[in-house]
Amino acid sequence: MNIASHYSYWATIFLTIGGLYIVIARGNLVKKLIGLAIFQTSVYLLYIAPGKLIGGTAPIVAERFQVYSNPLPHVLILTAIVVGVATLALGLALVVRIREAYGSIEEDEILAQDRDES
Amino acid sequence: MVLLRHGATAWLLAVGISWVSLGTALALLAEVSGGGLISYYLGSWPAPWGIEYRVDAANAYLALIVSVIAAVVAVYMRRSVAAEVPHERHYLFYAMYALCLAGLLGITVTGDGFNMFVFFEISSLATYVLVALGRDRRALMASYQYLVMGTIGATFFVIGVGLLYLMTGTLNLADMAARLRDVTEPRPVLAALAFITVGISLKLALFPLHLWLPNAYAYAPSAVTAFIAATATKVSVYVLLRFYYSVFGESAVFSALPMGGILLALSLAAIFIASAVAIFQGNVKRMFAYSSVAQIGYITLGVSFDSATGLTAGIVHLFNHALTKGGLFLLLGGIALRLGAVRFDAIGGIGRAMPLTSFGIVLGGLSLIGVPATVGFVSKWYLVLAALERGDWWIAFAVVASSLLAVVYVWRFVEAAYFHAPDARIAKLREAPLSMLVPAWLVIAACVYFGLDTDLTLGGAAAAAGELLRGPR
Amino acid sequence: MRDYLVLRVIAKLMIAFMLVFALYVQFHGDFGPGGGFQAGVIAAAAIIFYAIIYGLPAARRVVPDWLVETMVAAGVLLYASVGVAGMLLGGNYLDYFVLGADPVDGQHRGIFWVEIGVLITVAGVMLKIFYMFAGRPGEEEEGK
Amino acid sequence: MTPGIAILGAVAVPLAGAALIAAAHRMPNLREAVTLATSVALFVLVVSLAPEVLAGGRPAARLAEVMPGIELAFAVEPLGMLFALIASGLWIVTSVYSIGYMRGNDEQHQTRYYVCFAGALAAAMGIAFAGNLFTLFLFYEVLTLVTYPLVTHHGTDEARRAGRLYLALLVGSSIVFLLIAIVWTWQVAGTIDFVRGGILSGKVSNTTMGILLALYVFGIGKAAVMPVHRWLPAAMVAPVPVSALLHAVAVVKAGAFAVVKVVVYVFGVETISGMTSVDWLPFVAGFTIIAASIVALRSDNLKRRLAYSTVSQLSYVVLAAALLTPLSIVGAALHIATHALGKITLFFAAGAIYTAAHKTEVSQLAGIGRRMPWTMTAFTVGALSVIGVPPAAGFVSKWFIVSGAWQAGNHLAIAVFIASTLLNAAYFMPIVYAAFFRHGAEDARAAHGEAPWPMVVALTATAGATLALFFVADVPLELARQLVEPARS
Amino acid sequence: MMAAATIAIAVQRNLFAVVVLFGAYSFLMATVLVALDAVDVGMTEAAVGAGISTVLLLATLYLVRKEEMKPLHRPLLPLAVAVATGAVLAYGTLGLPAFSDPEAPIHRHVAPRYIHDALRETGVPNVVTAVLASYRGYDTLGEVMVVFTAGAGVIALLRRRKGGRKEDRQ
Repeated sequence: MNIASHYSYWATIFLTIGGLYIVIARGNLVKKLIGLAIFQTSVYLLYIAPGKLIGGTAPIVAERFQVYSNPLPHVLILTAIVVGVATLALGLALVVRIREAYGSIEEDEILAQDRDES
Repeated sequence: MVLLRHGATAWLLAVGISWVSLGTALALLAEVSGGGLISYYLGSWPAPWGIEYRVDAANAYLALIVSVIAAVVAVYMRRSVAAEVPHERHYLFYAMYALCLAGLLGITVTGDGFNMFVFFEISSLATYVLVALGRDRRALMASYQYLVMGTIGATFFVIGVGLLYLMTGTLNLADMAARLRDVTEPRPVLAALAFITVGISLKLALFPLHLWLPNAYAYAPSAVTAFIAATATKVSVYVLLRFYYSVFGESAVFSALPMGGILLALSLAAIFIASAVAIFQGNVKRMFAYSSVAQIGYITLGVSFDSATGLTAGIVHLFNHALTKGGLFLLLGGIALRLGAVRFDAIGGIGRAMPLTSFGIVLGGLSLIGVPATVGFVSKWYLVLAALERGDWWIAFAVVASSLLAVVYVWRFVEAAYFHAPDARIAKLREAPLSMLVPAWLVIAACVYFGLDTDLTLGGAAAAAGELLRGPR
Repeated sequence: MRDYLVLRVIAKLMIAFMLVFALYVQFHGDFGPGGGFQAGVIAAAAIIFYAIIYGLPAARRVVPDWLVETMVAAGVLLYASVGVAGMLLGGNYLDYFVLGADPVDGQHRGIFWVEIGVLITVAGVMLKIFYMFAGRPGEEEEGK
Repeated sequence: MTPGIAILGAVAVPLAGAALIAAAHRMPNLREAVTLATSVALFVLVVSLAPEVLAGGRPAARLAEVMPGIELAFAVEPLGMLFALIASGLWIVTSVYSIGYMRGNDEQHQTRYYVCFAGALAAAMGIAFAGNLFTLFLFYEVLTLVTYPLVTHHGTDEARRAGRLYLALLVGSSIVFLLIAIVWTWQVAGTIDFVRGGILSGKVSNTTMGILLALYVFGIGKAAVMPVHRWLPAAMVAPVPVSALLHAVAVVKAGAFAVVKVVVYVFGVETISGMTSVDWLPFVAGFTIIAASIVALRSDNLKRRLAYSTVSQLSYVVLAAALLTPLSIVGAALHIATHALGKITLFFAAGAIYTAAHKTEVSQLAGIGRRMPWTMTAFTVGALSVIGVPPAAGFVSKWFIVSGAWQAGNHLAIAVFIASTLLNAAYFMPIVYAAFFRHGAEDARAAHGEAPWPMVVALTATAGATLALFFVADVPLELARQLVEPARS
Repeated sequence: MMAAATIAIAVQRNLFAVVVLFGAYSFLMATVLVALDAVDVGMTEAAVGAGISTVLLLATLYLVRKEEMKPLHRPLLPLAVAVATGAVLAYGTLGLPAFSDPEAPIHRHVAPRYIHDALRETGVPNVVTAVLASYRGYDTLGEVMVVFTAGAGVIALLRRRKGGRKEDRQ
């Protein structure tokens, strides 16, 4: 359980922090979405990295190889990526509509406008 | 459904789908009510290699709740959608509705961790769109916030599942539970527990992670509000229960960790703060949205007791609150259709103009308060009983005292509806159309009926609780 | 960008190549990396590229909206119907074994059709989304 | 007709009546005819039950099992029989009276009024025949909610404020204290049925018993034991017949009834007579009696004075029940009846005065006896009854209560009774005196006669009943006796 | 490098630059994935992250303002939240099996069957495809439904109504 053997996770952790930070801290709606995307990609690493076997190869069966990396995470992450891009697209669509309705994509401004209304 | 661009046909299709699913859910419940277990291997790949449907008393009960509400709302939504959603988007609206329903049902029946996440996303994405289709431009912002929050929650959930997967090498929940027992290294499991809890809490709007909910409910189209208020959060609760009891195991969650205490504190906070906030809302829909946060507090409170009675109380409140809030929002939809707004200052004297609607809302409100002969009372009774069983006087008192807050905000509506002279606009209002009134009143009537005959609700809840408490199998 | 001859010519080649590559990825997915999803994205990318170079109207002429929307739904339906077919043939949902004479063959067939479904839907959706965004009047137009 | 049907009918008839009344809202005459018919039918039903109960029978009926072990069930026992008789009987008179009153003062929303009134009666029947705590609680809440529109009848701001107070106190106390008490009882005793001799005997400790009793007594806010009595004076904004309903027919009686019932059938007289932890109750009740009487003495508004007199009279019942001697419990049961008759007479009179002369203050009543002889005579009878002077019925119940106090050897209680009797005299006699023997300021406007005849008929009837009950008290007495028989044996 | 990209994205206020950075970031991610033998995933990430997402983001930027304005409040709380999350994650990951440890449960339990039997059972040498489309075909169906939902959702949100633009404004 030494730290060195976990270096792949540290990248994950860092990306998680960074992505989450952008999401929460940034007022710009597009920026938030990008942060969200990064946050999700961090998960990809979390799944994929442990699947790797040093000396292994991509899980495409052929006579030459015996050791393969674990295919299951790959499948999951394929799905995850798709879900990610779907969310992104939907979010962007929302942003466009918001932009048209409010004339701004800054959270603070928009919330201010709402406060003025109600 | 997108293929046929025609709104009405799409609607018929949606109605058909929801009723079929209702029938299926009933059949399932009948099948497993005896504590049975249905397992269905998709693609006939045996679990854990393939994906498995796994239906027991607990999720059959949930599936029933979801499909009942879905069926009613499906009938109801025709008119209100026609009024609130631009015409050329109707077919998309119904498509989204069907997808959302599919996602929710999928969550309840699947027995595979990652599959659960996929369905989560289906239902969530559909919900975002549905919310964003609201008339008010604030609906867009609400939907966006919901999207961000929901996605974070989902991602947390995936991280949690991922950690579990890394520790057990499987995604099938039952298999996972079996293999978790001989996992020696506790830390990843704990972290997974934390991530899953937070992630789901975001989705079920457990205080203080409820920030997205009031706006989303307030500005979504009425039918949508009724639907998600009655189903979405409930399903999330189910997922939480499923993981707590069937995967981690009850002892690991409640005995080893102070989970019960945390949930308890949060629930009480939710009940009191949210109810208090609800009292000061100017918009009736928003008010009931906040009251939803409080009611979710009751549910989690029951869970936090970690006793058979408590769990039963929580689960039965799932059903009861689904009925009550569903009915309330449906009726409010009627007012919104006729009046356009449901602000307190706008509905003065509505009781004369729309007697049936208003009276129905009063009945629903009574159920929120927990007056006997309504479903609300049953839940309260069991909550208090569970609290007394643990010998926690102050909790029992807190539960009943909190219902006084409900009295206050419900009575705000009563006085507005009955003790204000209707102005010209109100006076010439007509009662809501039958196609909306009848379904809504069905739900409200159910509130009263299941308050007097609780065989189905309590029986199902007790069975579900037993199933969960039996732990992994 | 309509006037850059070089760009247009190269684009033509590029697009043709991309489409072919998409097909390759699609059908070689069983043996090499790739599959319906990647193929769909690449195909969509090709059209998008075309739209960028030749302008949206041109693209809409080549791949009209109704076609796209039909693709969106058709893919899902195809996928689902494969599952139903499995059921009709006496298996579970999404059961491929029963699709063919011998299980392996059936599996093969099932996977093949499923991948096609994925391809259609993904390509359709990606394209549709792009149309939607690009079809929207932006800042500049709004100004006037 | 089997008793079971009769019991369910007793609840169902008023409901059906309410529906019919609502249906007939276009034709006032038909509407009021329906009201009368319903009340008579109900009375007949209830009376039809009486013989069996007097013969010692205990008819019962089950409706549904709401939760495992908790069912919606009815069981008639003497006390409930008594309460039902009073309520249904007085309803007839009250409806006659209210027809006169509502028309005399052409009030608004008369249909809503009659509907809610019928509903209230249905709830009262439910309470009277309740077979277990759950059923009692259910109808108790229903009664509160159904009377709320009556209290806020006028819809003015004042009425709405009164309504808020009414709800807050009644619903609040019942949900917070009563519900907890019931669940607690259910948890320790495993049942919430009303059983002779109580269900808690030997199940709970001394202190628990005390706490539970407190939860019940203050949870049943309708009994108006201080400090949960405020709703009663506040509710005075309602029309007079409503006050009659609140004070005599249903509401407060339901409270007092519930307290006695809980003491007898949940705690069991023997069970708590030994307990030291319940001794606080007589003091609270006694204090309420005295304090309320003093407030009544100091208030000039006639209805307000009557209201506080009710508060104190209710605590007679509570105190009597708390004395835990057979005689005093008989007295308690009787007092529910006698006070009902006396107080309804007084309210009818007050209403008649208001309708005919538009006078609300005590100080305005000088000489009114000459103009409204019938009314004021009835008023006098009612006053005598409340004070407890023969030949009015009030004497009977007080007699039993006091002798019960002797049995218990509780001198404090006796002192309280004497003092309060003096106070009662002090705040009623001046009115009577002024009405008959003082000359009011004579002016042209004051020229008025009796109230509309239905009202006069009604109040004369109740006054007559008050006197009659003094001479022929055997039916209520018998019922009350049966109530304590298990306590004796 | 990805770290650098992330930080840059966080600080950079010109959205255009941000988008470009994001594209680069995705591409890096793709290469990393490939390096981890996840060729399919890498391919997808490249196509989606670097390709489609970027295009969409650019399309959006074309519609909205390019500059992000300065956040009004000091983002200390968000930082705390994010770091806390990371801490929990770190805590959890510390207990995970070491990198590429063949004894790790994920390599022991379910995966082997895929690797050994996939070819025989499905006749598809690319195990990923096999699992994707067959073993966990249902997931993929769900995934396609997600895409479908997103597509329909975008249509629902952005479909132009005849002269209906004013409605958005009210």
